[in-house]
Amino acid sequence: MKIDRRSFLSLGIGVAAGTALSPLPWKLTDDLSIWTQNWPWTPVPEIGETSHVNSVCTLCPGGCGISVRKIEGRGVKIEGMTGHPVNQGGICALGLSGLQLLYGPTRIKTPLRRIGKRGEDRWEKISWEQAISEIAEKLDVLRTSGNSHTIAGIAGSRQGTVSQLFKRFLTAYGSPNFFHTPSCVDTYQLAFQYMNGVSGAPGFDLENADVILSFGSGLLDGWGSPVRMFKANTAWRKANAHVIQIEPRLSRTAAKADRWIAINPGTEAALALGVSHVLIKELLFDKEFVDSHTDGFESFVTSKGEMKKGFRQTVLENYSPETVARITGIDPSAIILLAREFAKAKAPLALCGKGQGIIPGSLAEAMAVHALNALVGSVNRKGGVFPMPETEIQVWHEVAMDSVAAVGINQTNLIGAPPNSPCGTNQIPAAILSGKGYPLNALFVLESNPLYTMADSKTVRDAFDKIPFLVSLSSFMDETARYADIVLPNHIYLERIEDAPAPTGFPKPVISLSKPVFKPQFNTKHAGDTLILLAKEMGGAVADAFPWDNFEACLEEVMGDKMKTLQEKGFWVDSDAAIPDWKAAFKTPSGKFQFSPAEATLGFVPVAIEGDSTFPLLLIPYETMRMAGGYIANPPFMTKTVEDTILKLNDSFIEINPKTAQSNQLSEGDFVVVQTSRGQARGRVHLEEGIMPGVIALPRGLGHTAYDGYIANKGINANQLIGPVQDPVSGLDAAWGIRAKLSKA
Amino acid sequence: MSELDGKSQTVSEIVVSSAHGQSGKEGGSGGVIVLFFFVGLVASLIVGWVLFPKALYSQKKQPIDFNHTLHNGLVGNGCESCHFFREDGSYSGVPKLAQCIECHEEAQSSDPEEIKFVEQFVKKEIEVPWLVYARQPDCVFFSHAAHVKSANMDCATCHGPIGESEHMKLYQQNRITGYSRNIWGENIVGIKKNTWDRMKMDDCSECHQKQKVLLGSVQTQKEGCFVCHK
Amino acid sequence: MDSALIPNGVRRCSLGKFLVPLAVVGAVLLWGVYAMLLCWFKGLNQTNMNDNYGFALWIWADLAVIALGGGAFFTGFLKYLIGKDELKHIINYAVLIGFICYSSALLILAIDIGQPLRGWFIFWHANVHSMLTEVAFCLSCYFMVLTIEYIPLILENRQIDKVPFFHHLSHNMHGTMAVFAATGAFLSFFHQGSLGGVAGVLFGRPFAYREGLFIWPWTFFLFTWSAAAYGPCFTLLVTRITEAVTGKKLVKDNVVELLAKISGWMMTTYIIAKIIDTLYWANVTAPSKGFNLIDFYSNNGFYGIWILVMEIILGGIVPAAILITDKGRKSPVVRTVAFVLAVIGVSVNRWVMVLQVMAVPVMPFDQWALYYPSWQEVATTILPVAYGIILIMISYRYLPIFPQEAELNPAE
Amino acid sequence: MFPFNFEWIWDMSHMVFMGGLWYALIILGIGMTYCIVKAAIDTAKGGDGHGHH
Amino acid sequence: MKQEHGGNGTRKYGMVIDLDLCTGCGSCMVACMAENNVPFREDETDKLKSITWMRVYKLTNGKPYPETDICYLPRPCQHCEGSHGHSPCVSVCPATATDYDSQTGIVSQIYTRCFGCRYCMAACPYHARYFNWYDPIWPEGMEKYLNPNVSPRMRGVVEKCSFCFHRYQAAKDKAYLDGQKEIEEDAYQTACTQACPAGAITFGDLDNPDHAVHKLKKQPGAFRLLERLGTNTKVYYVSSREWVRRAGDNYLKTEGPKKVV
Repeated sequence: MKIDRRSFLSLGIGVAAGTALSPLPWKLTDDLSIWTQNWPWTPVPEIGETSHVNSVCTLCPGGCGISVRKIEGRGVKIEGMTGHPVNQGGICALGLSGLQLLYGPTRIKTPLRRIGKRGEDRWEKISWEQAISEIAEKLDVLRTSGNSHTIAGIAGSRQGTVSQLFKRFLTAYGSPNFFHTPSCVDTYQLAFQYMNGVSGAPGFDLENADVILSFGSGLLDGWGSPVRMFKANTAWRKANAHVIQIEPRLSRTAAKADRWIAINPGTEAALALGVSHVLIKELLFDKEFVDSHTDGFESFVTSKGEMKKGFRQTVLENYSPETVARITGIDPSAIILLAREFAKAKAPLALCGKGQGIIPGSLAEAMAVHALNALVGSVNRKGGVFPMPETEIQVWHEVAMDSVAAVGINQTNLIGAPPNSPCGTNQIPAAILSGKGYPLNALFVLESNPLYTMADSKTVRDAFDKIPFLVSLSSFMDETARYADIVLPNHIYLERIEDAPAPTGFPKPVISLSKPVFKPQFNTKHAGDTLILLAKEMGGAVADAFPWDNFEACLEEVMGDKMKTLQEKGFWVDSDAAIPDWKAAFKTPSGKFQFSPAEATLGFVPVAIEGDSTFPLLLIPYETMRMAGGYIANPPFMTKTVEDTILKLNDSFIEINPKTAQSNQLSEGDFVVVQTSRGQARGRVHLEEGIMPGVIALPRGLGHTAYDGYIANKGINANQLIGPVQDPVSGLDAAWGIRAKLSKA
Repeated sequence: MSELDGKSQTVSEIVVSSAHGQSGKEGGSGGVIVLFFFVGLVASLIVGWVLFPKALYSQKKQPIDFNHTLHNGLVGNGCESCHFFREDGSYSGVPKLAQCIECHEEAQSSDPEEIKFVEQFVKKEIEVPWLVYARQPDCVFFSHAAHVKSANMDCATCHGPIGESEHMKLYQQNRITGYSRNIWGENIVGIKKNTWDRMKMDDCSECHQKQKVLLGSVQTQKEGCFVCHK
Repeated sequence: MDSALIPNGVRRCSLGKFLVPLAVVGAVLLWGVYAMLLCWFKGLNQTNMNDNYGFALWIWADLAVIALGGGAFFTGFLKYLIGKDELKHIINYAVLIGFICYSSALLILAIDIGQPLRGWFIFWHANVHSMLTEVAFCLSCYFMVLTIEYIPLILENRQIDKVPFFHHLSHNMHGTMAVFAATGAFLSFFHQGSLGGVAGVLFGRPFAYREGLFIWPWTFFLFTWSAAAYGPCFTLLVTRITEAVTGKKLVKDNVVELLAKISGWMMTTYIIAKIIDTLYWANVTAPSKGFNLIDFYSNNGFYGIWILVMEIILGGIVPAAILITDKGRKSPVVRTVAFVLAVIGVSVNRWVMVLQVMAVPVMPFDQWALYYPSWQEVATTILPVAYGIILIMISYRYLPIFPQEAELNPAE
Repeated sequence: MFPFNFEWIWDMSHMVFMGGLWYALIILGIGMTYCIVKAAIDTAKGGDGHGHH
Repeated sequence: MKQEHGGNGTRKYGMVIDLDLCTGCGSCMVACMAENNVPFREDETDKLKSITWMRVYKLTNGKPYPETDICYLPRPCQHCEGSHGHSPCVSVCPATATDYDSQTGIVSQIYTRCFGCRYCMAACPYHARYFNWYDPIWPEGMEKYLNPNVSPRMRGVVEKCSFCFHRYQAAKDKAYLDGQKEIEEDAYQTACTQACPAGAITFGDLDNPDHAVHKLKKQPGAFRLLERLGTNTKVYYVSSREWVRRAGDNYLKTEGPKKVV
């Protein structure tokens, strides 16, 4: 018997034949393909029972009702809540992305104390007790040394019980420095105060208007309550209403409007007055309304005996279509046609507040637009504008201040304004850096991210460097939280109970209740509870001002009998609210609408824009529905929807008219440095016909340096390029842009 | 090398003769060759048919040895007493602890399995990690409502007489695919005697074609893919 | 060293001289294998393909090598079915080149699919309406044929031939080769065509779409025809290159000229058909979908009319004209130029039918998308070339590929 | 590919397409079987079976 | 086709998207991603590798400032019917991983069957099909929000809009339980339709006169994308603007789209 190579060959053939005749290769082939169908690194979502919980979205001031779909305790999807008065089932991209924030990697998971340099992002985890007592100790030292007024708080929202509780804390502690993130409502409130004699947030009955003249308001770009506006737009289309959008850029709103009129940025007030001129000259205004409900239309003699020009004379003398055309760059005939169309409408309505209305803006502009509404009788009527009736939403018991608080609270605030003037947040950095007034010893930041959202980021950071103690109550590791000394992470909106006040511009008083849809995912605390705990830790009169066990108890008390409705329906609408009668509408000295208020004269008062002639272009930041530009940064889903003409890799695109690009020898996609008197940034140019020559635009919401890899270090933060500009009339921030130049990079 | 090339003519002569020589030896080693062939054949058949199926599946015991017969006798509504439909039409599948607690807050008997269940899961409020024999992969959408409510099928048609079992059988899991063995079936070649012996796609479609249900597919003229896939 | 393996009556270089270039090409091969493994383990994100370019360099390479490998089936068809017996002197090499081309195509397809372990679904769950199914089936079957045709060649190695079983097997296979060749030709007519059908049936892509006969668009027939016309040119070109590298005449001129002549006439008829097809498409098919010819060749940075000129005139009319004239065909230099042009021509055609199809925007608001391959794609495309060179080197050295070699290069 | 596959239908497309395929496969299969079997028989016969080629 | 067991025949689900109402806000895109477990990566700016079943295109009329106009056009899978269900992609898939169901009119895609040849992507003129170039990876913790009704896809396969077919399955389940033969119009709506804050998307059975889409698709200004190719899509668009309707298909200079009366 001889075993040779051939025997082994034969063995091999036998093995091959046997294997082929066995299930092994075939089953293995099948199983391997099944393995690829169930790769262990591809997640398999767990099945289970589905439930829905209604709540409200507070990611923007829109206040939409949401319905959260859950599967066995985990959230699977956020949808719009049908039957909610604000959004009627609709929902925006940000609202839909909420679960990415809940489960996202930027959540702060536990209280943190800084161990590295500021902004270095090195932390140690501390317990809640430790954090609270440490802060209380610091505050106690300041308070006992008579420096209670040298702390400040910035809140993200103007309304809401948590904000009020925050303010209450400062009051009981003895600080006049409560601020909130500014908005166009601040300016509107002033205009109402002067012209209607009533203070209150504006309510726009947009759904019932038939010609809407928007002076740059991003009605479909997130102005007011975005979903409500989309619904309104659909209603306008179906009712054949006309929307006229006036702004230098073909925004989403302009694109969907029936007419887009490009205007030299910052000259909107002049156009409003020009339209008024035509209305008055051609006798197209609502004479009945003007005669019976207004004052100051004709020239008059003031109590001091001076002759003061009335609205009619002012406008007729100074704002002829030709004059206005020179200012605005709009053809005189177009102004006349615009005025006629506006006047012909049954329910014309003009409104302003640029973009999403996050900048208070020019008071002169708000007044000019408001006057235009008055001219056509669209004030205080269906389809018009009116200040929201001042119903008391929260009922608080008085703070019993001790002597320290009583002294502290009566100081002027940081920016030299009377105590608790919440506006003027943008002036804080300059005030700190100027060294005038008193130093700021501690700053508490709640649900806001000033280091990112405030104009002139560098100056803001310099100012923050001077604040020895910075506490953030953010849910996310945003730019400000990263700069803080102690972070007290807040529950996010899906984990907490909270009231969401009426959204900007909504014409009915409405409150929604945000419910804890999920158990807290991490070791976080409701900011309301944190404040109550802090107060209790401080003891004395401060603790006495916070007698509640927790925030929920506080909310139940201040909401009173509304709470029951809120718990049951999820929202509360003041069913008694109606458009105020004429008496209640105008509380001016004359009891009428005031065209020529004593506090501010109507007219075109341009907001001085920064930069000299070495900056030949005008840079305007803009807001878009696909990017969250405020305290909340873009969740990954939203960033995914951003077009590649806005962001490519990590580069922002600067929108520019092809003509302007050509004269600057730039072509599509070129790398450029955009430079302003405040800073510079590298980006690329995108040529777009839909922007006025000489103007360049950047979206808000990019250029984050904190958060996660899905949004950090992508593009340019427009705020680093612009500076705060004070409105010459109101002193509020009115920076709609800045002069800039582009050079090839 | 080149000088070797020169010899090639002569080499070829040798090749032919040696070929003859070798074929002469064939007879002697032929038996060995055949033997080796059969050794290889039989060995690999044993590997393929016996060892491979054993190695392919891991065996796991259920956390609790559940007695279906006992429970079936105690509940009023058959299988649906515990394996019920939710209001939205979805199927609850294996019961959650919350259901079991309705009866088993305390041990009802001295059965060691029940005591183990109460001690280890009910008291500690931990869900029982049941191993589901009929668990289909994630790509499958199976509508119990369609089969039980609309087509009035018996549970046993697909699941077999599991309701009559007193003990839980071993759970076998395919090491490569992670599937329960019940999907492919006990038989390694996939031969089945009963409707419940296998739960592969072909078994679903076999019945669907007999019943002529939802035959909307343009490509296969059978049921559309989305009838059973998600 | 390896003289016992070298065929009788022919001369080969020293083993050392053989191994050095083999090692160089082997290194290139390993580079390709590395890229291939990257694609398999990390996924197709290693490529520069994207959602607009689902088909790209690899599919072009597939189509091109199969067209170029068409020499195998068509030469076989001519020899075994038409009876052009002289072609037996080149058929071995045609089969080898075909074998290389087809195995490469299969390998590239295995890299190109996103789920290689599920690749067999194309057979098991076949959709017979898909041109790709037709391609997969015929391609695999024809690859079997090529293997069957290549085996006897291997068996003719001096040492293997010593084994009586192999000796007989080789003999028997030679005897039945006509049947295999006929089956191969049958399969080839279909899969070459179905490769053309791949683009031609895309009625959502007006650049590719063609009307046709029954289920087959005109491109189906054009592809078969062009593979038959251009494939032999590639065989002849590779033969010429082999001759240049070895410094020996390997195939007699009359054989080359015969194949070149047939190829030339095939090309002539093909290019006429192609021109008619192009004219009909440009004037009837495309306009019916709202496109002018120039829409497909403008508004982008690469594809211009030049590519049409290059394909039809430079790569079609010119080589056809050379090869059908006695003078052109008889001049070794001129006919080699024709072979090169022909290879370029058919490669451009396959490129256009894959990549330009992907590049042309269909929705009016869509944009041209241009693409360049990643190094992984390039490496895996060069991989088969390296593999082919190695197989040719080994086969040439140890197998009697060229029956006329000994006669043309008598031993001293 | 086989009549027991889910995708199989007894229609014209399958007849023509799969018919062609199986036809080719069968020819190749029979052809190769013939060659191998005959080679085995020839080998067993022990002779060269034929002359040189 | 054949009668459904216990039902009364076939349906043809489709959409009518009113481009006059669409504001391009992106809600539909995000709603779709959230509903269908669409993965995302740190960089999604390469739109040729970014999976967005529902993609909103920005169309411009090509005129210079200030005559420029923009229109947003949401593009889900068009669920082409072609002729007799032979949509461009269905007929080319070699492994029968994509299919046309004449019971619902939906083009299905089975990820576990697909082996990633991408022929369907080459066939689709709408770029509605997306390939998983990368393994889908969610940041730690985020996989908690994944929807169990939609199977996440693995690397190497093609995916696309399914008209939220799992919602149809769920609606059928409920109907079976309640003993109903048919499902109501509002019982099955896609995620994008539900989310659209402008109400621009209407979804339903195109063949059912009781469904809103049946009437809407016939309104003046309605058109479909690339109708001339014979794709026979089930997504209708409506626009009052002529240039938008013209952008919906290719026309020679001498031709024009249907005029709106």
